[in-house]
Amino acid sequence: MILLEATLAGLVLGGMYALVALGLNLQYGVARIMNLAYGEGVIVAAFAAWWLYTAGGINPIFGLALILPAAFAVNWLIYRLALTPLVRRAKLREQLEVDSILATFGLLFVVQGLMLVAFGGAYYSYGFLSVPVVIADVTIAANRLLALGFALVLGLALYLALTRTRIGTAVRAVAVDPVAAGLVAIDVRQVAAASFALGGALVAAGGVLVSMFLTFNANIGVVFTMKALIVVIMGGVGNLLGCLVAGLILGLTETFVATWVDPGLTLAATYAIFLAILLVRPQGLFGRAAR
Amino acid sequence: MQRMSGLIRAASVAACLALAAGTASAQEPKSIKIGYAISKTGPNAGGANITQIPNYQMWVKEVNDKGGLMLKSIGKRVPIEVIEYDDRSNSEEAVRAVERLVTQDKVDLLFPPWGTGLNLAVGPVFNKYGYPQLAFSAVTDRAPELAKRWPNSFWFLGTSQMYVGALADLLAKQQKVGKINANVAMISIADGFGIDLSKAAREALPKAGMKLVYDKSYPIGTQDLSPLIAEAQRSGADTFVAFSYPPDTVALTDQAKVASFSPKVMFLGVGVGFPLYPGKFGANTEGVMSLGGLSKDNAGTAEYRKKHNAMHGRDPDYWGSQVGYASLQMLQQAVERVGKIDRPAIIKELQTGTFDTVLGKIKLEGNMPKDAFWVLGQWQNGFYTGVAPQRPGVAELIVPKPAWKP
Amino acid sequence: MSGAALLQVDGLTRRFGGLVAVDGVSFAVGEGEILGLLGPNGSGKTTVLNLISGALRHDAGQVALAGEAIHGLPPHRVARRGIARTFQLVRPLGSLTCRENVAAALAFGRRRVFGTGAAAEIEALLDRVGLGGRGDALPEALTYIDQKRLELARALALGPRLLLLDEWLAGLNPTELRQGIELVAALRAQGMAILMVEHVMDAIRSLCDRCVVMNAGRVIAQGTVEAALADPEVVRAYLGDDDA
Amino acid sequence: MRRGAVIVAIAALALGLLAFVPWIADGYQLSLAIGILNYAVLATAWTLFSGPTRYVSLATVAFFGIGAYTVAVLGEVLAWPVVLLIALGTGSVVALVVGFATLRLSGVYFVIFTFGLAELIRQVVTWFEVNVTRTLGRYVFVDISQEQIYWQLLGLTALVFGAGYAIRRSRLGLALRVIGDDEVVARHLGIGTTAAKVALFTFSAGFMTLCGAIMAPRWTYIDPAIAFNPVVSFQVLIMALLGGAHRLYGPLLGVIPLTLLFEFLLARFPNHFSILIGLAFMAIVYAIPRGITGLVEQASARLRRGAAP
Repeated sequence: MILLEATLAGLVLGGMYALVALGLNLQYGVARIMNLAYGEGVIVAAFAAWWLYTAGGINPIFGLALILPAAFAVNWLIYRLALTPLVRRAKLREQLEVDSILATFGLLFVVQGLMLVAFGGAYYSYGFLSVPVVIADVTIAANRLLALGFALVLGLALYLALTRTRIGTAVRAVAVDPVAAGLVAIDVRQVAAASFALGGALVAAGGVLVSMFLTFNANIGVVFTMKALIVVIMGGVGNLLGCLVAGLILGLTETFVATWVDPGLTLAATYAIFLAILLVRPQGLFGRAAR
Repeated sequence: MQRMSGLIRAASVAACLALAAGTASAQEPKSIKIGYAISKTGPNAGGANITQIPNYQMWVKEVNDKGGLMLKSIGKRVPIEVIEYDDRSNSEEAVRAVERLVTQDKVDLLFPPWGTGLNLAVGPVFNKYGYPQLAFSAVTDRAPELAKRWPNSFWFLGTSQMYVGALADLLAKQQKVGKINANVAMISIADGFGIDLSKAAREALPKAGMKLVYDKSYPIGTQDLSPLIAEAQRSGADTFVAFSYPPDTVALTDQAKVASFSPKVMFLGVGVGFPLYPGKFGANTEGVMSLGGLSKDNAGTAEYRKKHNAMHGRDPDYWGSQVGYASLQMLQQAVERVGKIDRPAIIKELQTGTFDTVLGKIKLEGNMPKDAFWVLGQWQNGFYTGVAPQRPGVAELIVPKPAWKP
Repeated sequence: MSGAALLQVDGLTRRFGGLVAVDGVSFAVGEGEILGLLGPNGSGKTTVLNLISGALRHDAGQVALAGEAIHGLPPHRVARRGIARTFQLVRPLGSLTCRENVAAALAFGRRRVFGTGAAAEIEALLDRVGLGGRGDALPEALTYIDQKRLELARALALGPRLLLLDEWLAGLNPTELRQGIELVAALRAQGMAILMVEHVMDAIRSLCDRCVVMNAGRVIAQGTVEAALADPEVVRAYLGDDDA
Repeated sequence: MRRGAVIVAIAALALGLLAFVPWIADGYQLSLAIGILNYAVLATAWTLFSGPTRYVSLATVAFFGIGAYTVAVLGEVLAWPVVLLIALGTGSVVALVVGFATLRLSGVYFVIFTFGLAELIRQVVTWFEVNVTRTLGRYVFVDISQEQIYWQLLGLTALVFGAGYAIRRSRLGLALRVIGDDEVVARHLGIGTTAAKVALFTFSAGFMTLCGAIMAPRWTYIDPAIAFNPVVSFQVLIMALLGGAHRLYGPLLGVIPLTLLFEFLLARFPNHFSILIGLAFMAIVYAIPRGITGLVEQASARLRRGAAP
């Protein structure tokens, strides 16, 4: 019973981690942008959902329908306006990595600053779907379960889209080798921009879902950035399945340690697992061997 | 050297230009400069934005609306000019910003930063330059010792023993009359605040005849507290105590509700007194206990809340805010009694005088207020009422906490 | 071949997953000898070089340099024992000048010469491969053959007892090829032992004392160049055989 | 050789003059100078390792924090030099272990690993303090003045530059440049890449640890969130990269202007600091692609061309 309870709680938590990391996987794995402003995307979406819900009475699930396209558009613009010059300029992949770290670090501050001006530094929270759902005698909050569901659906849908469709194949080609992809008549820049924007839309989905149960303020974006980075790296860059698995592993680790060892060690344990996995598999769980 | 001092000069020139520093004529000050460095960004910003910054703004506006602080020495009111910096929730930045306020901006008075860590970080600077430090967002067990080490420092929120002692007394009373069993499940955030309080509780609760059956800490940034709630639920304790921070406080309430865990006594940490809490949980706040509290039917408190609402569009928090506002009122009265910006005299006045504040009359003992404000409170009928210490207007504790409503 | 061999390879084996890339390969290189390592693409020649130089771990077998076992050693230890190599695709150190490229090898190889004492030697090495006066140039400013020369100078700076050349003569035009062959011949004249993987037949015939022919990870023939190339199995390996 | 002597002489002179700053600076200026030196040491130490090897490390604050924490634990008990030595020892041992463990990682995997490492250390220290010593947040009342902190940092700055200068000219320095270019080639040139990287990582970490130890008495109160604040790692990284990590003096060119820019914006626009600093970062990335060092090199190349047409 306790085992089942901890497992379900872990899956739900892990689903949230995976959900939040999916977008980064596209942004970094395909578009090669190491986006340090990633977590701010989560928070912006959370604020948007909060605002729609409290001011307009719009249920966050419907809110998604407004927020996702908006996020896609905004991220597409960010890529075209702010990042394309860097991509064009970078001769080496390492150069782009350094440049994108610096530029998105700046972006992080800008977005955070705008949110501070708009919402101040105070905490925000609203309640939506905070009702118990009983699965095999275990009680779980419906909103958290919903996040897990979205993570699984989005993760698998994307996975299928990438492996089974023409466009997906193009995206994977760009992820593996942008130069070669260009040679076989794939418009690398369009694919990268679209991947970045789609990644941004996924982040927003994560933000909206997470806002239903987490208390947030303008300053906590970086928490999500780091969590997402760890999930992506642990699962293997560019691998959506790895992303899901890594997220779930982290979630399960956290609840198991909290239940049987010591809640004080949950984060230590997740970092330890992450480090251990990297030591055994330097390219992440499902990563390809280097270059 | 050349390069370095040049740079520093450049920086100071920039700073001067930037700040448009008021001309400092020795005889007739055009303004009284008050400076503060506070966390506008970073992890501390959430707390600073609720408890501290609104009170600074409110107090300054009120004083200036009246024409400023009355300085007897020159026989007129002098308006306040504010210089504010962002310390980015960083000790090093806070130290430097306060140094800057003192030595570059030559401020007349300083307001404290937010939180225990930063107040301690800037303590030596306040002390070195002899500025009164009225810390009202720091709970530290070393408060009495600090007040001795830095006589210019005042620790309004007191020590953790103060809070936990009051809680232990309340619980013991309920247990004696058979309303709750002796078991307590306690969780605490692994940060100075949670650890100090839980450490004090580990001593005080058994002394009061209570038994800790579950006692764990959890790290900052934990995003799922449901395992802790489940363990507390299984522990068979009638009392659940969490020394938590705002996001966790909200999450704990949410999780407890989802898990139908409705302990007879539910005590949560920072955040229960934040406006967002009743906003989110409505009637379900009934019976939840925490730190701080308000006096019911108190004109001063009611007026303070009204003013706060009018200016900021939301309620103040119910613990530090009033205390902070009271400390500012004390500072104001001390300055006006001294009649000029004579910091040693102002400090002396703060140490020995009696002041009229939103909390009532306050006289400090050992640079700390005694029984001047509500240490513990409980949501009762949509009002966060003070339940300890025993002072006029104290409300009877509601036990058991009513079950969660869907 | 008389006396103890300089390099002795015995039953060297390496698998990649299910594929046996090098399968029980044995041969020897004598002092002052040039041994050619031949075979069609994918026959495992470069893998053999990687195994000898320590870039890859072997699964079975032994490698000995002057009687001392060197298999299982990491590449830098193999290099310090006296085995230098070039790469199939040139790998100059792009942010270092030619002089620094050579200096690095001189500092960490068998010789361990560093600082002011190394200057004359570096110039001598650059001269020896025909890069005299180009010491300050960055590799990107060099022609392809010159980059190959630089790599050779770098290898020589290690003070090797055995040189592993991986298709060092590939991709050169006829003039360059002639210069290259002369350079290698000059090395042999100075007593350097060389194991070279090569496809250029002119070079093999004019340089190699003996050769080893590999196919599908195995040695299928060895001996003098003429004899080995005439071996029916070698012919079949190169020309293909429907019966095989 | 002669050029080297000139550089050393200029550096020594600058150092000698800088030692007088505490006598002429007021409290804030001294504070600012301390801030600059603090980041100068960290960013230069970071560059010692990350510059030549191109391993981007986010573990800076792990070592900085270890130094600070050593002072928090032992500062009131032992003599100051002993405390510094213990800090240095602890930091170096951790760096050695970490160095050997992380060698298989490359690129972004290393970046995030080092970040995770710093967070892990912070979590473990927190847990230990909470469950074993039952306190979180230590009070550092050590009798060390701001002037002394400044001088110690200045000394450390001199050391880190001296060490950097010496390493660049040493076999180790050459080895690292080779590794940074092509690790495979490096191995085949007889370079023990593991040993070289670990040695340098440890060396660089040693400076970061000492820096943390020296800074700790400034804050009176230290808890894991303060000592292991990840912002420090990021700020060091940004400053070093903007300055230019391929030169020893590069980080300094990032640290000084950025610290001053931070100061200016924080004071002038306390409510819009984030937006402006963010825009500034982005502008710098677009306008100065090769870091400030790149600008300096360009300018000096133009000068040289101009001088000898």
